Amino acid sequence: MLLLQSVFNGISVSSVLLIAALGLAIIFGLMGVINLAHGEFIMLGAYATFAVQSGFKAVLGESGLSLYIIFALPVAFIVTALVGLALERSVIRFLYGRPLDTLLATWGFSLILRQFVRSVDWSLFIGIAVFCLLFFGGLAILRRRLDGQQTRKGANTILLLLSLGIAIVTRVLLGQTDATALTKPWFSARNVDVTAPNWLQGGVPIGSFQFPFARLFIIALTIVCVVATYWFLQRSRWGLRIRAVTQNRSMSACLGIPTRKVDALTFALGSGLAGIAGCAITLLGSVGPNIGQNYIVDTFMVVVVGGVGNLVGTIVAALAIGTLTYLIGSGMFALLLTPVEALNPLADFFTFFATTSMAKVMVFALIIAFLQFRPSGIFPPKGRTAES
Amino acid sequence: MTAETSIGTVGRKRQRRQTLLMEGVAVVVIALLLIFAMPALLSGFRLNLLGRFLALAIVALGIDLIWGYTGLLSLGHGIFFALGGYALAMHLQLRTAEGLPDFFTLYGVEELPWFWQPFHSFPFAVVAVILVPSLVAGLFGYLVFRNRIRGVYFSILTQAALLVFFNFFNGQQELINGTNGLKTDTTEIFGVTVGSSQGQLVFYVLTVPLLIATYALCRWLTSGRFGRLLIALRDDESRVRFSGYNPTAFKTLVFAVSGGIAGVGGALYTVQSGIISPAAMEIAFSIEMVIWVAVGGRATLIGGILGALVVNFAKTFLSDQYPEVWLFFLGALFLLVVTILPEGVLGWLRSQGVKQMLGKSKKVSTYSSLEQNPEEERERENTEN
Amino acid sequence: MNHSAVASKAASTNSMLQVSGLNVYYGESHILRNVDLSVPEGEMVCLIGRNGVGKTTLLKAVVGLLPSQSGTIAFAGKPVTDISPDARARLGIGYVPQGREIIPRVTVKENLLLGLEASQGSGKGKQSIPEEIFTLFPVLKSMLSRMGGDLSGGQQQQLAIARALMGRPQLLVLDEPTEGIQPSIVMEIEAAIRRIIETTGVSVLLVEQHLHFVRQADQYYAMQKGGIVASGSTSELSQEVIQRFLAV
Amino acid sequence: MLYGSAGLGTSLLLKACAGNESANTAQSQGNSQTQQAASSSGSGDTIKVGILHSLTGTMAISETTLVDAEKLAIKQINEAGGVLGKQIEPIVEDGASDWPTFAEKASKLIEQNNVATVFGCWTSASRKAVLPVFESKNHMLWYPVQYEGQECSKNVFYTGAAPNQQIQPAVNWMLENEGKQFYLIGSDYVFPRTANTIVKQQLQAKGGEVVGEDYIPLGSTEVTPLITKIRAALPNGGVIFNTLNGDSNAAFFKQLQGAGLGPDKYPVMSSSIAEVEVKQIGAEYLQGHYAAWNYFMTVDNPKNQQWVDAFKAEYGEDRLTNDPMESAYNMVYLWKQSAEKAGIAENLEKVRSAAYGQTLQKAPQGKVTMNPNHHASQLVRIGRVREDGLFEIVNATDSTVEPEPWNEFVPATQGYACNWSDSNKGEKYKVKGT
Amino acid sequence: MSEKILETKNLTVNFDGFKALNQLNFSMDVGELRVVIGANGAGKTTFLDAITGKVQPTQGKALFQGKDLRGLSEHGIALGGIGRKFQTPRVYLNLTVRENLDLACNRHKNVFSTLFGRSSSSERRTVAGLLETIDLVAKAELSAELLSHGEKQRLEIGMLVAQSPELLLVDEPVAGLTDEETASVAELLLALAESHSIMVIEHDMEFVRQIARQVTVLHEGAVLCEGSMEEVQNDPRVIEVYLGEPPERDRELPSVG
Repeated sequence: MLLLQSVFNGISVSSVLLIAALGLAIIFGLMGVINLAHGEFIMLGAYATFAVQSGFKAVLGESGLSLYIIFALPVAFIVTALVGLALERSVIRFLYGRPLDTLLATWGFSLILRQFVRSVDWSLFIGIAVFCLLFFGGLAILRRRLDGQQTRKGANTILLLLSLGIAIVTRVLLGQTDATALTKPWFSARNVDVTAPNWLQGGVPIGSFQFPFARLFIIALTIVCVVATYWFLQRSRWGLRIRAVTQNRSMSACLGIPTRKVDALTFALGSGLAGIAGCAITLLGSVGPNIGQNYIVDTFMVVVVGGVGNLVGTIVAALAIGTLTYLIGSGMFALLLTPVEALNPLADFFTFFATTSMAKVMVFALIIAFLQFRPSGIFPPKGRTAES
Repeated sequence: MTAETSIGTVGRKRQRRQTLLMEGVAVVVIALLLIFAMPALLSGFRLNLLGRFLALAIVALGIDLIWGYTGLLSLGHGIFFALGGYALAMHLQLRTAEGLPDFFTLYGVEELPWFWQPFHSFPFAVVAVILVPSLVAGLFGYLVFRNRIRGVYFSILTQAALLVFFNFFNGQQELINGTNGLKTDTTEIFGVTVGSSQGQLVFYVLTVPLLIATYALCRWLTSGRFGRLLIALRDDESRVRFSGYNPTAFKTLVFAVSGGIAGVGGALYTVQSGIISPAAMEIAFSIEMVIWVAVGGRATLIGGILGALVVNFAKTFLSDQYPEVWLFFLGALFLLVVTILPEGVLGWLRSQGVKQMLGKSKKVSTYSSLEQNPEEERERENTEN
Repeated sequence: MNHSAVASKAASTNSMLQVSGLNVYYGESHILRNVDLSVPEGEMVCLIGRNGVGKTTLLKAVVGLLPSQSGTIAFAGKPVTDISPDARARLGIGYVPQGREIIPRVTVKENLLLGLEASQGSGKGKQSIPEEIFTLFPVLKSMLSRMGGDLSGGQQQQLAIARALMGRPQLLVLDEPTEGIQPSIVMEIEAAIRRIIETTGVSVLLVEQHLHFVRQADQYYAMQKGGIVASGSTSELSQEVIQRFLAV
Repeated sequence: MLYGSAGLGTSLLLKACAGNESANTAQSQGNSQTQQAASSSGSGDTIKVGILHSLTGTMAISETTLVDAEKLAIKQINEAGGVLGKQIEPIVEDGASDWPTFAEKASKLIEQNNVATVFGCWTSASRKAVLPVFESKNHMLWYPVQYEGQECSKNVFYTGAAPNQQIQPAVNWMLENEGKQFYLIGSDYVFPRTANTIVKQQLQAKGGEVVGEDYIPLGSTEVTPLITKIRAALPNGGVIFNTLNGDSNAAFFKQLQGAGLGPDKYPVMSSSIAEVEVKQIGAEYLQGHYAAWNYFMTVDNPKNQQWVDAFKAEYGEDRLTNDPMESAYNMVYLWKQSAEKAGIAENLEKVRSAAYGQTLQKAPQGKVTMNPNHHASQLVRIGRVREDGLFEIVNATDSTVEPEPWNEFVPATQGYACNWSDSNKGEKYKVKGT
Repeated sequence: MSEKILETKNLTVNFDGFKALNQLNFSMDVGELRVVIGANGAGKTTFLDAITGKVQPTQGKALFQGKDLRGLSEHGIALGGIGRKFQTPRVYLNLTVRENLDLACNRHKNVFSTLFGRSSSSERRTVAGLLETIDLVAKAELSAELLSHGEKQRLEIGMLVAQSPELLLVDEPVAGLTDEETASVAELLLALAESHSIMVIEHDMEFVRQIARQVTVLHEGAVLCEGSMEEVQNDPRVIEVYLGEPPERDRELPSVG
């Protein structure tokens, strides 16, 4: 019983880790981009879930709540995928091959996202819309009208400043009106409440133990996501393009594959998966502007340990790290060792680490130790590509 | 030919000595200004701010040393910063309390933990401020560099290490007072209360020469053969290896030095802000350190100092006036520096200068070229056009 | 033998590919120097020269993998100098690179399907591999589910050519298709290429060192030190030229 | 002054002038402390006060509600004529959930803005960080949140509950009504640790039993190991005593319910969950669990109704009030009364002395009195979460409970007390006869 | 029989099933200038990688002055006396020419002597002499990124020599160089050959002819043939590899050359 419970809990902890790391593994593994905003994409997914839930509440009343999560999943996916797409198009695409720069840029973006959900209201939204309209519209016009690199660059800068200025003025003017509808924050800095649908509350009792539905749902969702991702990458046409581009970018271009579109799509896919993860974690905890930060380091560890660009490695690493953290943190190791007299000192040792904080310390030490003999992760990329 | 070169060498030496002299004079003048003019001009509060930002500038120098010169982006310097701060704060704690520092009694700890014992000694604490972070950095660096983990993997691991230290310090209430951290303000040291305006002035004045000493150390490290080797490591580690140098040793050393510098900055910051807590090991703070250097300009040293001062004053100003805007601003700063101003303000000024002189821009690449696949790069450039 | 004369003559006829005044740098090294070259419609043009004289660079510039500092490349009368490789591929340039560049962890079938990317418009609908491909390269049929990277060199070469054909190109750019391949398969590949030209009327730009394959071409260009140093009809290809530009 | 408040009645004007005059005299006679403070704000027609909370970062979630409450109180006071006839001018600073920033902003408020007092902080860590600043500058902080006690600074007024006004009654009530076995969980920082130290001693003294104690990192949402441990150690009918803070609570309650452990099995008594948190987590997860506070939104008295209405009118119909907000609201009024009694807001010594014994007869929770030990006497209530997310008050003390900053259950502080009105006693003195 | 400076026995390197080197047996005498040629993909660069420790051989071993190189790190091998020049010039772009040479010249390559030691006068002389040899005296204080491609190639060769290795491995030193630059590199290598053992990998035949004494032809990861330029040129197997024709059909070829 204890064993079953441990296995289940280990897997459920791992599944959260895996679903959160999946998108990251794709973006990092296939594109070499360090996306520190991944946590914030998770957060966006959670907020999208909240928005969907609120919408259901408003339209259907409490009775509509039981189904919202089904709709929230695709919405969360699409919203975060779109934001990811915007990030890729506007910033990341200039930074390919400069992983450390992507790291800083995405961190900057994550700060903006965090503050965005705190202070977004209609006036800010309109301001941003005005900016996008002016800047990208202007860009499109300029592209048609102007030739020559030099003039275009200058015009772009002016356009950027101009549209930024107009947008800020718009926002400030709107912000000063008394219309609370415009200035009332959508989410505010407070945590928002996402309540799991009734059918996900409670669980399956087995013996004295109960398998929570929410956990089962997340495990199932993780499996679905992994399978779907696998299917998409292995079976679909775009998946084939993505694989081709990551394995041999220049040859893929020569075959007529639009590599830029593939980049954008890959990034959007990875971001979208983060959105789904965000939707999933609303079942476990609260939703606030900072929730993304809880996942970022752990998920990166999963990717590093798993080996870059390897789905199987990511799965194994998530299972290993999640289960270990759980076993150490819950004191299971210590519990298992105590009956054996000879191992008592070892049991004491594990008891010291049997809190969540200390389990993290221990797992990190293990990861460093692991990297001593497998520097490229469990499944290192093969062949010449592994060298520099 | 020998005659010619020897003349060349002598001329070069003289020139070098001259620039060095000029630099020295400039530094002394600035130092005197900081020490004597600023306390007269600024209110105690502003002076304290300046003092703390100068302490942060010390940290920025350390970051510049490893990032700007050696190409290692550490996202975990908060560890070393905090270790330095804790080392000094532990000593100050022991100075106040007759027996145990207050918080111990709160958690029912009756005996001073062993690792606190040596901190009774002031010289030990001062040495520990530098040495403890250095040793931690050195050990971590050795384990990582030995396996040729570099680039983003290194950054990610430093960040993970940061999180672990944060958890550890946060979790060990009985040992170091957990989240609350250690206070320093009310302690008396050599007859002066740390938190008093007199005490703060002393620490301010102390910060200036230490900043200069750190600057001198970094200048020394980065100017000679050693410094050139760091640049070589950054630009092409594999070439260095084939030239017969062992990169692990050099990187470990420079990481340890950088850690020690962060420790000094942390200690000075701690006494001037009155508290050190695990908050100094939050992820965001360590990444902010990086942005100071990026804003000022990598591999310039002065850029790091300026960046730390400018960004922090901007932070104080903006978060005063428009607290909501600060994160937007900081986020935009990251994006801006990476996309438009990758060489930082100083680097930009310099490259503009060079452009005027030579008619073409000088591209300073501060990343190891090996991280990029040249062919891919070219194809990208091509497709973007 | 005057190569500029030949070039101007070629320009006047209907040329599928027209390269003029092309300069390409690799970093700071000047790889191609003022290259002029033309591939007339329906003809096979062979580029000869020793290793490292810039043949591959020229082909890469033609397919768009390398940017040119100056000069123009026109494909079917349309300037393509500034467009990306994938757009050039969709215009109808099929490329069989040196070393085959088979996508290694993708099956043979998928590698072939990737070839379809270049033929625009055929996006929807079930993708299938035309039977001609298997008539040309029967060996591929039994290998469809193998990983591209697991094939032998000769099989990979056949796959690479088949993949390029999938996109129904108007110009086939072949970089040393017989390099490092067993003689028996070299024959097969040569025969296949000949048949492709006969049946599809595609223009071919070929880099080759095997002499008797070179002789199958209509025209040759000889390169040395990044420039075209001789050109003409292959029927006039003399021993002297061969000795000077090809032999060890 | 005269020009500034033209809209006010003559009587008010006169009174205001008188106040101003007295301030001036006080200034001329005052000690150095007074001069320092008065030279700043004495000249204007307003009194500056600092509000120091996290507007950004993790703690912004909670602390911004306090800013709302404090601003509402200031607005009401200003509308009623201000303090000593002067309008209160709040200066809001952002502590950014970062302890050194709190210290920095505290110095700024005191030195740059020359405020008359500061209202602020939420976490103990932030309070500990600013404490040295207030002590070294001999200034005044009003702190509105329940905390772990074991502190009694001359420069801080604590209007939240001391442990004996929240934790101890909560434990007593659970012991009497729910079960004898306790499992203690908390976020890993000073308040839960200290609180649990007290709870353990208390249970030992009263025949309860602690079967387990566990902490998770502040903000952590991975609580599965915790729930596993609780299930393993705590028999049916046992009680979970919860001092988790922030995001962890949502995770904990959601997953507790998912694991099939409802209030019928393990009732949870929480010390950091009030109306706002219930709403954020979702009432369905918390229904039937307990919390102990001095104030609940459901407190039934006209003053509370008035306050809640005023708050909703100001900030929106959907807004909730809770205990820390109520304390924050109260402390502004307590300061106002003290300043008025002292006759001068800028003389901190006088305001401090005047504060002792100040009573709000009609605070939303009932009667609140500031004691010489700088803590407030308050009522204690136990609430159970209802379906609508508000609390059903299941128990309330008849009269106010006197605060004990030095806890009687902690051996090191047993028998000590604090009294700042008596210069011989001060921060910590041994109570005779114990 | 003179002493062998480099010898490989059955050296095999396996990448993912692909044998980049296949039972390669090779040996080279002290003081020799050897040119290795071979078609693309013949394993030339992998050969250098295996000698310098960048890849570990799957089978077989490489002996340098009779010592097995297996298991040694790259910097260990470099310190042991093997210097390597890469295909594309790899110099430190942000350092001046002199600094580039000085770094390579440093005799004590551990951390502390690098930190505290100053360049000795003999080292300074070596650098000055090398600047002369590679003809970059005038540009000694320029940052290396301002050099032309050919100058960078020369600088890298100079850095190699500064290490004072026993054996120089030079990979395609004249790729992308003009005729004059090629000639100057050829001169440089010939001058260096006076005092060093050098292995050059190249496929510019003009250049090879200029410098070659002994030529090794690699083919599919193994040695195809070895001999003087003359012998190699006439070897039917080489002709086949290079021209793709059975030699009997081009019998007249040698007579023309």
